[in-house]
Amino acid sequence: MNELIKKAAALLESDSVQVVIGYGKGTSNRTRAIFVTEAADCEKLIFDSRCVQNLAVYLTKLEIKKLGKPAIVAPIPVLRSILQLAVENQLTENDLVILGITPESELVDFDSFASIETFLSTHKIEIEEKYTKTIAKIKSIPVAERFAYWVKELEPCFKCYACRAACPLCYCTRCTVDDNQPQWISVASHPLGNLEWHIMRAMHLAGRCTDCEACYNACPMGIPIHLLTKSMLQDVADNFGSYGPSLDKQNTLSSFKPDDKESFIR
Amino acid sequence: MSKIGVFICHCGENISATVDVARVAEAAGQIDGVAFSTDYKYMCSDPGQTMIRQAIKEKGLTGVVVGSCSPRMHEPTFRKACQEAGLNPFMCEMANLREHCSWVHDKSEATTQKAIDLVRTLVEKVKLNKPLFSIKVPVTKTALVIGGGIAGIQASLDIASAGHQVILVEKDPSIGGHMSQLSETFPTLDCSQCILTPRMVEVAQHPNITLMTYAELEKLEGSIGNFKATIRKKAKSIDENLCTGCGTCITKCPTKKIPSEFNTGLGMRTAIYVPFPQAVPNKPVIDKANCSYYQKGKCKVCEKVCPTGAIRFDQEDELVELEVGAVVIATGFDIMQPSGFPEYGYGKYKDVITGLQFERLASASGPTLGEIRRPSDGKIPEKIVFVACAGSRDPAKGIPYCSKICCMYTAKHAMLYQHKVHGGKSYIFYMDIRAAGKNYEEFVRRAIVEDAVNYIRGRVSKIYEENGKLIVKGVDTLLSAKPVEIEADMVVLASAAVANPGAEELAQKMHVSYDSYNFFSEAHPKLKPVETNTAGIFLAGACQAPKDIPETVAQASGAASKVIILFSKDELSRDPLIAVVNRSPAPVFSTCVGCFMCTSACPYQAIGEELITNRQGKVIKKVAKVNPGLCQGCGTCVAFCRSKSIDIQGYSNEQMCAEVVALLNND
Amino acid sequence: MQTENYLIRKPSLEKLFSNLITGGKTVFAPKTKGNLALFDKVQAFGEITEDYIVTANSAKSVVFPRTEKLFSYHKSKEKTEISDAANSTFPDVVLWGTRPCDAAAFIPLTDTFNGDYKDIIFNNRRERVFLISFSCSRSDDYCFCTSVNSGPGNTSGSDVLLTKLSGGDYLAEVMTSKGQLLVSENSELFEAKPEEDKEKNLAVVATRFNQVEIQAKLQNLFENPVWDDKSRACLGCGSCAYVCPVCSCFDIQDEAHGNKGTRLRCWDSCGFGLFTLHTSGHNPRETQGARWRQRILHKFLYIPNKSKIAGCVGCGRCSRSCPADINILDTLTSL
Amino acid sequence: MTEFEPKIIAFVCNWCTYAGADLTGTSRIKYAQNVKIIRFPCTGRIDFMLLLKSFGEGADGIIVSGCHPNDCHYTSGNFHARRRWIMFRGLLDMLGIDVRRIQYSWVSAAEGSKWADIVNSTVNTIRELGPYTEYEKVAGYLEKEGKE
Repeated sequence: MNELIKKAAALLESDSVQVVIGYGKGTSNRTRAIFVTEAADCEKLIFDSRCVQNLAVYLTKLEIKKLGKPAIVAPIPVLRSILQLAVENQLTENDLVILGITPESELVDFDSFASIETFLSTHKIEIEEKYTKTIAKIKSIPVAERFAYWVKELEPCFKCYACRAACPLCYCTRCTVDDNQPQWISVASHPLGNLEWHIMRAMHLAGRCTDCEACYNACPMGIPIHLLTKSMLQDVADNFGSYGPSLDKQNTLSSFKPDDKESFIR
Repeated sequence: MSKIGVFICHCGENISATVDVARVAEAAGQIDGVAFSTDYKYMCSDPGQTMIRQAIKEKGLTGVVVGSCSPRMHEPTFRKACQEAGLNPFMCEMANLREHCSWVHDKSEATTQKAIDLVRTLVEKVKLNKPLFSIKVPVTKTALVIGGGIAGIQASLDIASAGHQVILVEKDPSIGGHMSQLSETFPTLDCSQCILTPRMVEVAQHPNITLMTYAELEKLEGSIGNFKATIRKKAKSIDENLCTGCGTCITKCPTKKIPSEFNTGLGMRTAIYVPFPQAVPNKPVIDKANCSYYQKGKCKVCEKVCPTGAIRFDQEDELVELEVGAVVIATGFDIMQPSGFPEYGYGKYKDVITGLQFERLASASGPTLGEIRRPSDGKIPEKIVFVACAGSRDPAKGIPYCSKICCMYTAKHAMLYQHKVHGGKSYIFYMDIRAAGKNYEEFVRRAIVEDAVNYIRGRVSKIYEENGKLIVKGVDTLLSAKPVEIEADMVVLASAAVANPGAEELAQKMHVSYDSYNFFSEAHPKLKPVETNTAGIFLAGACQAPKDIPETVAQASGAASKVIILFSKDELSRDPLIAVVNRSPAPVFSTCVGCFMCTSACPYQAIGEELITNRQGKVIKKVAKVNPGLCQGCGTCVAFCRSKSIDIQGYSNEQMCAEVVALLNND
Repeated sequence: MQTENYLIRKPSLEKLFSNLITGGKTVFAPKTKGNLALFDKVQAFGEITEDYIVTANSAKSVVFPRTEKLFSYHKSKEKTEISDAANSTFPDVVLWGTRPCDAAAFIPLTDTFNGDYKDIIFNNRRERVFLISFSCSRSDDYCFCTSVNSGPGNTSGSDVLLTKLSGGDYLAEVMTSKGQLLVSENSELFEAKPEEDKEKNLAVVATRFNQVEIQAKLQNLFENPVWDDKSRACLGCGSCAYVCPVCSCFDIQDEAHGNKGTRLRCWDSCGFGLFTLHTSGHNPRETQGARWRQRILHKFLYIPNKSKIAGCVGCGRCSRSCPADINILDTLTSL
Repeated sequence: MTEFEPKIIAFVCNWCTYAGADLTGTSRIKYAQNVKIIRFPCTGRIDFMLLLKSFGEGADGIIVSGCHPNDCHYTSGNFHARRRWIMFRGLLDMLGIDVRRIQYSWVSAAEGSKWADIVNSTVNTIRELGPYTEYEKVAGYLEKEGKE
């Protein structure tokens, strides 16, 4: 990734950005997000298959904004998040420089959000078969057992909110779970509190989630919460056709078609 | 600590017959925060209301729940009663014990228990009610009317006569619109010009009406009561104050062969022109596209001959900003050019014309001075064929809807023809005759019976020329599919009425919605036919859908009356049950993160942006802001807001949650 | 008391377990879930895994549940009835398979709940917990128990510590009277102590820093760029605190349903922005840097100042579970 | 053992279904007492969190009802609501929350008898399904004080 390092260093030298958000070496074989502010430190930047954390989450974080204009190392999942953040008015084009990385690990420039969308149109979100299978399997369980299954799966959740913190689209200043006027859902991490939290989280990502799996990767208890958002992605596709971030299209839930089809309203 | 008063109504026996009202009142008394509860035969009666007023005063109630009929029935009554006793009216709620309980259940324990649950639910809600005050928006009592056809003229005159200022904007050099092109009008056959022109003059002379012809809307900002409109006054190249309208320039203008829009191409006009003799204002404009000076840089004949020196070649478009309180859209319709129907040969054969062209031929002020003559050779047609639905009700090649006016004007055309060309023969190919309207059916009958117009139920398949005749091939499907062939001298196509080309762009400029045909959409198909989704903007005439003159005039007056109602007060006062974006202490300022999903979801464009700045004026945050003048209080935005930063007064998140909890926890 | 050593043969271990179950004890032990090992309730010996360095979650929840009912109420217009959770009965719990670091963590944890106010509910639970720990034969880059006065064979906090010997049998070190009771109840399973040396069966964990020096340094390190530098990637979640066996911050929550309701004690984390947010909108710890500093200072300065031992046992869970790979060792070693 | 009486909460819009339910009353059409109405300005206002709360507070069933498509008093609130319901229903189904316990319907101000029919059929459905014990167990966890 010498190109990446060169490009990043150049950006810092020319002061066109003040910080480069990228991946660096972590504990043992892990990689971690690093924030390079000196051109000299750019060789710390790495990129390989271990770099899975979605760095877009840092674009809306107060601490990182303080560092100045960022350049961000952006493989596909990060690009999707950036585009969705743009759709939701959280980013403007001159807020950042994007160091795009293709699935072939090649560096690619983007001069506009539109150009990201064009690029992504050839890299559509696809839910891996192993997941579609799992989801289908879960949905085939009798409803009561399915409920029991999820209660059990969610049981280890102690509400550290790592799923929320790691999600680039959970950028609210105050999460509804922290709103106690009214107390929408139980803050406690008992079965009801956990169930309500994960339903709320998934619903708030309905039609927005870009399937980066950051929530699942972040969960210290390894709860398969990404299955919920994935199944909702399928629902979006099945009911409203296309999905994935798009600048001209509204978010799925803030738009509608008079002839949206459903089978359950009497 | 809230002190709630609960008042259970017997409604004569309507409620007490199936609900144990005494027990409901007693149970309500047990609810935390209820300071007073009672039951009475008729709560809405004067003694009943007095009971409420007294309790408010004596017990110092902070909220009231009336358990009686539907709030849709008496909510205003009881809220008024509370107000009279000094309690904010919005601190009063109603539990629907009649329509939703006593009338739909038999007398039983469960029925009484349900009544108690409903009351408890509303008590818990009212505890969280906040005093609300109706929203006051100042009103600029000037109306902007866009379009100077009969709709715009009617609306302007009505509003102006009610004593309010009106600015009438017309894109053409003269007002009058399509109606001024018409010959006679159905079903009375009185001359269109004769009834229209006096009104045009009235507009010009009305002290409250400012007329802006040759002008278009550039931009519209603001909201109901306080719009800011930017109008582009296109350069007329004359000084209107100096011009006397003597017309010398027109007679002397060397460029004379320009097809006249007014005469639908059947007549010619000069480069400096007034569209028609009775134009208002009757002062010429220079059509830059066709003026040899503007095109080739020399001529200036008009300048030389003008006795008052009114010609201004250097004149430029002018942008004027206007403060207006309401807008009436009256931009009318357009005629679909039947060129999309090669089988009719329009454009190929000179003597195949549209209905509007026929109007010009039949008009005394028209190119033929009212004589029906063929455009090709000026001969009087002995046989004439009218084709109804030439484009309408034709999803395949035309438009799926019915243009509504064609049946009638075609009958009128045939009739006029028969009156003007004695011994002439007229045929009308039609699908159905739609003559619903006062004296309409009778009118069509007259055409058939008295004027011997031949109605042929069927479609025309082909029209072609053969030694000076137009051969019209069709079928008569009335009894059997019998092929028909007519050797006609002239064919008139009742071409469809469609939206104006500029309609879509205009709608977007004004943020009003429009349908798939680019006609402007009314706010409600039944109950709000002249309103648009944007408060303060109203619709008149064919810009909403094809209409005939009486309908257009009626709707125009309807729109005008809406404007007059709006202008009847200095401030418009609106229900405070609207959405608000929260405010919280610095450094957060508001929990809104500005994703603006609410904005895209709002049906009323009521949600805009607000920039929050620090003391140094630096922008810290961009959040959503609800325009109280536009918000209708549907609350769709509230359900969208992930961070619960937007809430709706009177149906707040806290209130709704409290209701849910109270309804489901009955111990 | 004096530590007593015994030998437990492999088969006897399973027997011991089933005796505990039949004896009506609630047993928590490491179970495999996906690629994690988690402390969870177990019924059968077979459910227990041995393949773990430490579990992902700590064992603290048996004495300090993530959600604990303090009392419940039922109010009517006249009176309010309260039922105090302190009066309820608490289960006898056996923690099976805790590591020395887990066991050691119970000491600072217990201190916290026995300051000026002695927490009845906590102590009730603590008294009923019996720890059968297993010393560590493996460690990883995250482990640093030896730097905080513990170690792979450390006995403190455990009632019984088992160390697997080369032959697959176990050395049992019994530290407490509770432990002795267990031995006497299951005397047939405890044999004379083996000759084999314990140490050679223990993992080697290098000392990474000197806790006393760190404590000294921290005295005047409040204002220092290191806090921001090392926490830059922090996402502000609570996983570090929630997997930590020592962290004991909690938040009081009331759950009301009409006239009924419950008051709860729920885990909370200094990693959350909300943790110190004032009603005024002011937040004394506005950035993750300030929160990370609090975390370190609390564990390595404030707690040691108060009760002589660190608020950290070097289990490394916080670093393992951090979604942003923030490693507490990085910070401590770079001071 | 008394017969199970379902607790059913109805979220309805003010302009169509609430008025429709009023008509049911004025036409004296009888229906079961189990259903109690909460009035909203528009179905667009009905937050999925409130439906969630209802189950948490012990509802056995839920009715959500508003204006027919194209009849919304606010022109598009019900269209937005419909999309939300489609997504919410899908999620609940994935989680094994019995979607048969939520009845969605369009009831206009003129459909008094339809409202009665919706209420009665929903009550019957919930009677057949029985009390929502699975969810109650989850919600009543603290009372039953299970394992930590």
